[in-house]
Amino acid sequence: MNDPVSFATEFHPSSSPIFFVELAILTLLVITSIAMLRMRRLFGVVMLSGIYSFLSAAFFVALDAVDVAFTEAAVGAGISTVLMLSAMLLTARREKPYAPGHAALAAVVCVIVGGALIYATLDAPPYGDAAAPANSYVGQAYVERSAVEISMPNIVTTVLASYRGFDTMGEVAVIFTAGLAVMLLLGIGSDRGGKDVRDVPRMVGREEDGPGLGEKPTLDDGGKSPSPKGGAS
Amino acid sequence: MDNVIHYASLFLFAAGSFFVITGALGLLRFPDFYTRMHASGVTDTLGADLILWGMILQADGDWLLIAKLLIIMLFLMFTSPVSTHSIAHAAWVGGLNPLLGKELKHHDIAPDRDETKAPVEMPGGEEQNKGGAA
Amino acid sequence: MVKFLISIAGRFIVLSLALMGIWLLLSGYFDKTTLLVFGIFSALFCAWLTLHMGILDDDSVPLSVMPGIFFYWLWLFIEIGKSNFTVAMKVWSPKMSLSPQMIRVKARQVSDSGKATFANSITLTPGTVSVDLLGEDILIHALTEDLADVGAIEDMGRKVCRVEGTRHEKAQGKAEQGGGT
Amino acid sequence: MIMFVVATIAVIVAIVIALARAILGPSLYDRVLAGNAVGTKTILLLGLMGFLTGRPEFLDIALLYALMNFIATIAILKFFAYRTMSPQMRDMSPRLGNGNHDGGADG
Repeated sequence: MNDPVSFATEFHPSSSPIFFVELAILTLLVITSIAMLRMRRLFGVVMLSGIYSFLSAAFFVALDAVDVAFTEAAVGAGISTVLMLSAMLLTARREKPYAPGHAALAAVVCVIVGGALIYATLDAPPYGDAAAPANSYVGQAYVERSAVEISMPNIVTTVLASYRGFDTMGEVAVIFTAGLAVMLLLGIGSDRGGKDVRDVPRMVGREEDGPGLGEKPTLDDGGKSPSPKGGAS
Repeated sequence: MDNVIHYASLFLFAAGSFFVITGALGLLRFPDFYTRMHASGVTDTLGADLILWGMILQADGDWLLIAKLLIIMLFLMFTSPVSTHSIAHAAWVGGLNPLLGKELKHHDIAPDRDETKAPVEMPGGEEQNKGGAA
Repeated sequence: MVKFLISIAGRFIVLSLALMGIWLLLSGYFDKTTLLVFGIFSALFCAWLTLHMGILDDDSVPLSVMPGIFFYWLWLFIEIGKSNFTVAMKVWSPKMSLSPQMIRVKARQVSDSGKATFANSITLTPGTVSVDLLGEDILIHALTEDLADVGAIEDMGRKVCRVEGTRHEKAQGKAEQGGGT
Repeated sequence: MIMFVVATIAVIVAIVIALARAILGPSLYDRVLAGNAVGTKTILLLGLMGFLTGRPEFLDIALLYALMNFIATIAILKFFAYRTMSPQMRDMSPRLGNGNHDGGADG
């Protein structure tokens, strides 16, 4: 932190255009998340969270973390949108009104955790510091030796697939199992699964907490729904 | 020659920026979903293409880069109409009625669905009163 | 030569080569033997999968429309530019004199990919979006009355038919029959 | 450099406007449209950012974005058109929704 050469300013002078891009994206992220918080319609929230992951992946690219951005784009914008929509098929389309007491508690928890995280970043080495632990010990060895030892041009690939090969294999096995389990639970690709999904929610009829597919066909619910979001706005 | 390329890409970037902003503004200004769809098409086609062409001119003959930009352009060319069509189609079969004619009147022409079957919530409306709050 | 190219084996070879080319372009490594072998393997594997799934037909590897479609795209680019100006003017004009229309146009293309090309071309030109395709009818939402020009859209349809016509001769006749409407 | 800056500003402004449309709604389809538009503009933004930082090799990720944007949009609309992610539920046609979905003259 007290390094005389501040790498952060060297890499990211605040006059550089990319700095303003980062600032703009961060502002948009804040706006999006506030909008997500205020929205009661779950579909809108899913849509906004898709937008949120697109923007945050762009932010990762601005921070030179391209591999993280790849993951965020594929998982955040692609898969998780689909998964959340699938989940919405089974549950309600609208958020339940929350009790104010819980909100206060949640706010306290958020403030404490957020404060702790911000406090933790104070100890982190400045952005792009060559003397930071991440860049000096094992990391440096990977950078120096992977080209010779593995002869693959991409260092991330060599670390994941070779140096940490067993680790990765375990991860892949876990994720594969989880994916299989999700497919079994959702019944994707089976005839029965689809029918079950439709039949169960039909038993329930209430509008706010009833599952989406089981909602009563109230015709004039359109513009003037007396739903929880009225109270929130 | 370098100058020509420079000014050409400057022009392409300016024009592309103009069309991107135009598309976004149309998305905000136009009165209903179906008309907004057209505005979004302006960004997807001309705006994106002009900016991508500008980038190609700026790529300094790095042909791998040019190839990637061309692939992105081609991909947008193929996917954007498909996404636009499927949004429009979903809205149409979901019963969202367009505003038609000079007076922008509602026309109840969207296909009827069997209302007794599989009731779901309204695809449209609902958050009419939400606009002011957000 | 042409006959071979539109046979299954020809499609398989062309698809593998195309996939390999895309692999090379996106990776940008030409001298790493290991990577090249993996690339060739994955290209061949994907081509085999296509064959195995039974979708290695003329819709997925549309070789028969190949020369013509590029000229069509060139023409389409110009059309897109023109109609973009119309829509952009509508956006910036303070009064926004819109008069949206829903119109129906006949899609006389024979193949599914031909119909899709036509419908996508309609959507790509701003101001018109294909909303629904029922049998041979394409339902189009147009932004203004000027843009809802059935004649111009059917002209586009005839162009698609012509591109497609290299393999479906009867598309020509069909297109000319309905040309007057 | 200046042209990249101009184009980047334009794209960011466009994202802001599209985000406003996504928040305002009013119908679900407007949100999907806005989300799709934000996706397209993010692709452009990524390309521009690559040129701004002088490392345009990162265009790969813009390519991936184009793919993801398309897939996400199609998945969402499949959800609306058929109310399901699996084709077996296709016969459950959704009820005609018919609220007041015009957004007013200037949204």
